[in-house]
Amino acid sequence: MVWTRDQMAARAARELKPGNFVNLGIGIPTLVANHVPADIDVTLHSENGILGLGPFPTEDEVDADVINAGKQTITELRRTSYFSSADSFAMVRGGHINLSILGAMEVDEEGSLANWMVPGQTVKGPGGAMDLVAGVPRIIVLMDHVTKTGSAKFRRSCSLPYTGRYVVDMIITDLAVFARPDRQSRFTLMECAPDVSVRNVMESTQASFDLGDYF
Amino acid sequence: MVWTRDQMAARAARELKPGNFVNLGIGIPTLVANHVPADIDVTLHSENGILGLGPFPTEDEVDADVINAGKQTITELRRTSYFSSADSFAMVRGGHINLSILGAMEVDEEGSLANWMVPGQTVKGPGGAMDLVAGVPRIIVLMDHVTKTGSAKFRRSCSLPYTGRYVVDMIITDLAVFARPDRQSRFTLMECAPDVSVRNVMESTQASFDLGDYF
Amino acid sequence: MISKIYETAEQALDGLLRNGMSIASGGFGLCGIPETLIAAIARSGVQNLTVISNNAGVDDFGLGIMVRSRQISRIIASYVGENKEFERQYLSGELEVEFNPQGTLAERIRAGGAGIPAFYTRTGVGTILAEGKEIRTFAGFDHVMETGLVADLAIVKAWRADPFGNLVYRKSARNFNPIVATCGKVTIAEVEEIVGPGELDPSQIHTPGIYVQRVIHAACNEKRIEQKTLKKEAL
Amino acid sequence: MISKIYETAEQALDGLLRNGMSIASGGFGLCGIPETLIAAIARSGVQNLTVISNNAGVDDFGLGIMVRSRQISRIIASYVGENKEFERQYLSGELEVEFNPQGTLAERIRAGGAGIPAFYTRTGVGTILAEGKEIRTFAGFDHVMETGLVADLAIVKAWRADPFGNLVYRKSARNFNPIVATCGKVTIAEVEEIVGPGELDPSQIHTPGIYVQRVIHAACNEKRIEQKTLKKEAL
Repeated sequence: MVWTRDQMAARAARELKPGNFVNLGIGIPTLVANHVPADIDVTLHSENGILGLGPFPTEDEVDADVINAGKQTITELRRTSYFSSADSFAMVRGGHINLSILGAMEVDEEGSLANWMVPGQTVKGPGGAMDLVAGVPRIIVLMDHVTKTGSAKFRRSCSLPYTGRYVVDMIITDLAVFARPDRQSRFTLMECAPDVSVRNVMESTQASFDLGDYF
Repeated sequence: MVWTRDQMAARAARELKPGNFVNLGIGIPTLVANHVPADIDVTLHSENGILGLGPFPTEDEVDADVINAGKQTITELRRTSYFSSADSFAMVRGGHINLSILGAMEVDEEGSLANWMVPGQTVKGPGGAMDLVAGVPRIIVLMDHVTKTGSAKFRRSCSLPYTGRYVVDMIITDLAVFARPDRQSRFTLMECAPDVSVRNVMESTQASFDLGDYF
Repeated sequence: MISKIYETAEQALDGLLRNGMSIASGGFGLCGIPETLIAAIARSGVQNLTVISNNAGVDDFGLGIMVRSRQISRIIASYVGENKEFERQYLSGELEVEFNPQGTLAERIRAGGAGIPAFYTRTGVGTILAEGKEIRTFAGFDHVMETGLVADLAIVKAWRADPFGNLVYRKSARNFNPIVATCGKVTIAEVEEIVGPGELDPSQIHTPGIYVQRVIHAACNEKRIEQKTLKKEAL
Repeated sequence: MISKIYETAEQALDGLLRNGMSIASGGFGLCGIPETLIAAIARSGVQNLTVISNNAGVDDFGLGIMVRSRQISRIIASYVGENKEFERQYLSGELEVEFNPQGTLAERIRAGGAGIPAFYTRTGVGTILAEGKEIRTFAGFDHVMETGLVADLAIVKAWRADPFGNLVYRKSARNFNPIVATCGKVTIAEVEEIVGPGELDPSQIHTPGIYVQRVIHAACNEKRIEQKTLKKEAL
């Protein structure tokens, strides 16, 4: 039984530490906010210039000047601060954001990732993804284990243009969790979804990885 | 009859244009503020992070958190804004301050100036002087024509360590005014103090300069 | 006192527009964009513009209007989705796009305004956006050299201005506006509210008036929302 | 919610001080200096410090206290006048000084905090402060490469803080404080007033709490004035 998107998000939420400043990408990573344990105090960052993202607003609370980097309406918290885009990315580039959780099209076994363009398809631009993977000291990728057509997304090397090289610390998919202690190390399979075997994971993965002590 | 310090400051004040943002150095340049014509609206900049310097305070108005770059107590105006030192020098370096009027120990005929250290004497540091002369598009030097021991301060080349090279646009001394249309040109003698002859000026000047049409 | 307030966008733009010029615009998505000035520049018919902006608007709003009227020949941006006509012009080669990582774009704009011609960043190293750029190692990591950006004209949206051109932005509508304001040879701000001299707290001014030459009251203030997302309970 | 408020300077400094470390301090002259934290660091007896600060205080106040107690072995500064003991140690070679143009120092501190290892500036070109540094031409002008600065500990003085470490500075006491707050591996702020959660306007926070790990209420708040200059009529 593979993990649902909410279960993946919940697994990622377990990586949050008290006091962390966290940037959540668009898509599945956004769901992580719903799974932050009550005793873990984290502050969410949005690259358009907000620290302390609050939940989505009620109809009455909607304010066109309070949006996140996904252009979604959000709300303020008591801790919220606003600042310019330059100041926002100074936080990112300077390593002040503790953790970024983002989606990916492909990750390779060296932890390089691709998530911004597919040659031949319309290019929308990198947005803040390259800045986040280059600047944030801990990068967690949340993605489906294989593409819609069934090909492996955790690969020997990326086939798509890179967003960043050697930057991913942990990969959480619907099948499994991979992690590595530092960016020079190989990835180790840490967990599998219920009833998903190591063999299942290996068959759906192109990258080589180590098996943890658990297996 | 040589110009007094106030007359020198008044002469410099005639260079101000409506709407200018101006940085005044410590010493004689500070006096320029007293001579701004009523119909010329200028905004004074202080490198510690103020635009819109007001006059010195009354005893009741003194606020230790409202000081200029000379560490003097000053006051706010209705136009005043405060900002960080990085933002302050972004204005300077980015060429947004229109004019800087500062003192000098020496200026040479290429418009390089020295005003921050004398070898063998205690070095206090450059402060913001190097930033101002490098970043502000128009630099006016206000200085005595000769040193206390009578040697020329407008020289063929500076004997003291430079604050900046090829940066001075105008020199106002107690004897004369020199100017040049751009930083590739030679200086031209534009005015002399009353009863000061061109010969007097030449005798007190080591730099070579052109004589204006006036002479 | 010289007031920087102009009556209309046309008056504020008078004498500043010419074909082939560069224009930097504040805003993120459709949030905090200078709606009034964009519309006026579109109406002016000025051509062959290089635009510096994080986004390119949507088909019928924001910079999308100037895309549709084919006034933009080149754009320096970080993300240009949500715009079909843009896509068509881009794919057909009518519109040249220079992609930047968003933080690099922000820093390039700040650097341009701050007199810094170039700086180094790790962002983009090893990607196609660093191709052809200088790579240099600091502290054991490769960095790419990026250059400062300036524009002939900068247009920004603020919440409040005083007659000196001091600006305050509202919430996340600040985004690129404060840095864009610094990078223009001339900067025009459109604002929701003009206040009197001395009404802004000097410690709470986001953009000092030195960066702003002209100010108008915003005539368009639609503030279109791209993704109105509501609390689940409220749906 | 995790509160960043500590009771005393000693508690806030606990575990952070070690000989040979680097400390960046906010302030300009004696304005906006973290008086309480400087005094506590002086009392701690920590040695062989590298200090990053625009100035070095005066003989008996500000960083001058740590100069007098010979805790500083190296200082990166722009102006160090008004300090006789400093002068003596500097001339005798006990104290190493690295002079920076003030704007270059400010930008180096900002760059360090913003993850920029190096940038180019025209400031200082052709002077002895550019000797040994890389010179490079942009747009026809020589520029010098300057590097970012970071510190093991940053100490700043603010006016108000909330329990999240969000800071607001007061008037020209802001100066170097906001950038110094960004360059520390750990940053401690001492403030005149601690306010409750939500009491600071989110659009008016100068230093977001992400940069501030610990906050104390300032125990010393002397705010000594170096040049009390009064209106002529008032003399």
